[in-house]
Amino acid sequence: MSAAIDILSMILMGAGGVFCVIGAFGVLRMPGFYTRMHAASVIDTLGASLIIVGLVLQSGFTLASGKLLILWLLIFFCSPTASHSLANAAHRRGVTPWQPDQGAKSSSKN
Amino acid sequence: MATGSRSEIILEELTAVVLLTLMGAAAIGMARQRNLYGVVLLSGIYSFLMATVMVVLDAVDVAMTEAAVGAGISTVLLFGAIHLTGGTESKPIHRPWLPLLVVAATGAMLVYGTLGLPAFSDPGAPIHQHVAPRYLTEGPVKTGVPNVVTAVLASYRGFDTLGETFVVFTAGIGVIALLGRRRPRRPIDKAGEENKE
Amino acid sequence: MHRFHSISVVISLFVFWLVLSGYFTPFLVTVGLVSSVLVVLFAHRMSVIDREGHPLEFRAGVWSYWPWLVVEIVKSAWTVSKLIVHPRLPITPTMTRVKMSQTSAVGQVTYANSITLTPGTISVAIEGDEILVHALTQAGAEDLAGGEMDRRVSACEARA
Amino acid sequence: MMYAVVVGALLVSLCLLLVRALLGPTVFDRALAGNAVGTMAMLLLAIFQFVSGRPEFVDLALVYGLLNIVGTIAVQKFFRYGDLGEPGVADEEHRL
Repeated sequence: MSAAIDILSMILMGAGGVFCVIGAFGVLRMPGFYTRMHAASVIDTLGASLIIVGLVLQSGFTLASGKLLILWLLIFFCSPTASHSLANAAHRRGVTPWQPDQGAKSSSKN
Repeated sequence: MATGSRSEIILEELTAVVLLTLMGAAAIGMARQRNLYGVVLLSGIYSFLMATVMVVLDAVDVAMTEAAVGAGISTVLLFGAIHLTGGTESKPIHRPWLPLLVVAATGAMLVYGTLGLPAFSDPGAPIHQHVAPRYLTEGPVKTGVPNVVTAVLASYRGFDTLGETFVVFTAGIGVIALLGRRRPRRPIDKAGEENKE
Repeated sequence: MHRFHSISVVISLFVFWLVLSGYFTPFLVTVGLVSSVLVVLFAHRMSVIDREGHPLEFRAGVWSYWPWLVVEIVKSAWTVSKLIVHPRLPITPTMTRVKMSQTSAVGQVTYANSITLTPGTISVAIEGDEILVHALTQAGAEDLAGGEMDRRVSACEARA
Repeated sequence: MMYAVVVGALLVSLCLLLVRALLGPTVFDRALAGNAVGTMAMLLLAIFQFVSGRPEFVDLALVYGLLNIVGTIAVQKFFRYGDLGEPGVADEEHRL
């Protein structure tokens, strides 16, 4: 494996890790349930994808990269389904979206 | 892994320590939580952390079982159980000092027991000297199955596995016979239509 | 058409099996092929196999839609990340209704899933031919109301 | 060595997500955090297979992903169709 690919995959995986931390930080920081879901979708899409692409570059043209691609497809097809079902369930249960003007009340609840 | 380089071992040990700390935090959260739905979700998280610890310790098959049973099936089953009972745990009548004492004593005994075990991943431990080398060296050649676990389960202990499968199958049939009630079957696309709303 | 669909399910299962197993001895490959055929046969007997689980409708259109979607995801993920680390957290969450012009179930699912997959917008519920969308910012909601994603999904639905 | 950074980042995000799961306040927040923890576990597993030099075992991560979906869908099903005695916001406000 050439050094350039090594460095590129390192950069990609590092960026993926950074986006995962940002997403998790957002899940912690955001007020209200629906806004937290937006932060979690950063983890599911960009964070996971960058790390997987970095690992694919590491493994080169092998069976492992095929498996990683299937993993990526799984994330891309299933994570929106899971997010949508969670949001839908919350909507059905009457979880109201957070609004900026009720910020003081909401933050005291957390 | 014993063959890994020094930095890899440090990375693995550090990860295991962090994950175990998180598991402890999750367990305390579960004990303090009175809403049972929250408890089940936290126990799912606990199982995922546990499975990751198993992966770090190189026990991938145990990790898979933990993820499937702990995070997959038992979450679903516990939700079903709570659905039939109630969502909130009632306040305990008396202080939990006696159970705590029992648990602490059992835990101390188990920790004491581990002191007598051979060191972690010691290749000279008795368990690695008995039949394992034969399975590892001769298994693929004799049985023609590339996976050692499959070779042991399906070839060396084939009858044993057949009996086990039979028991599990019978148990499944029994559960279905006891619980499965025949409902009038709704047309599938109607239910799907309802799902989308 | 029915038979063609079954055969394509068998082929996809077998390819999946090959990628997962990684052994190419004749005996094991035969076992894999037989097991994928058996799975499809049993699935037919249990009538759990349908068009929805293995949609063949999207063949040509998908290849032009996916790269666009990936670029869109990267852009909006970057926007959402900037919002998250912004010290004042300048979010203006809104619930909006978005019209969708797709007719088939697969097209509608693709559109709703694309909305959810793009960080910053989540499809909360589908009501008739409208999707209830929760957007993190007003701008994101307006972007979606512009309807470019809707047009693209419909286009690749039409081409199939 | 280069994996250490990514593993560290994933561990930090695991900590943050666990805090959210412990804080709640609604069941849905916990379910969301649980789903994200599952994704993290999947990524950690994939990376650790590379750390220990056996990238063929990545398919275990697929099992994790599928289980994660099953768990989340189960949560959704019970909250939508079951009569669950208000596990929503009101019930949780006085907890933690």
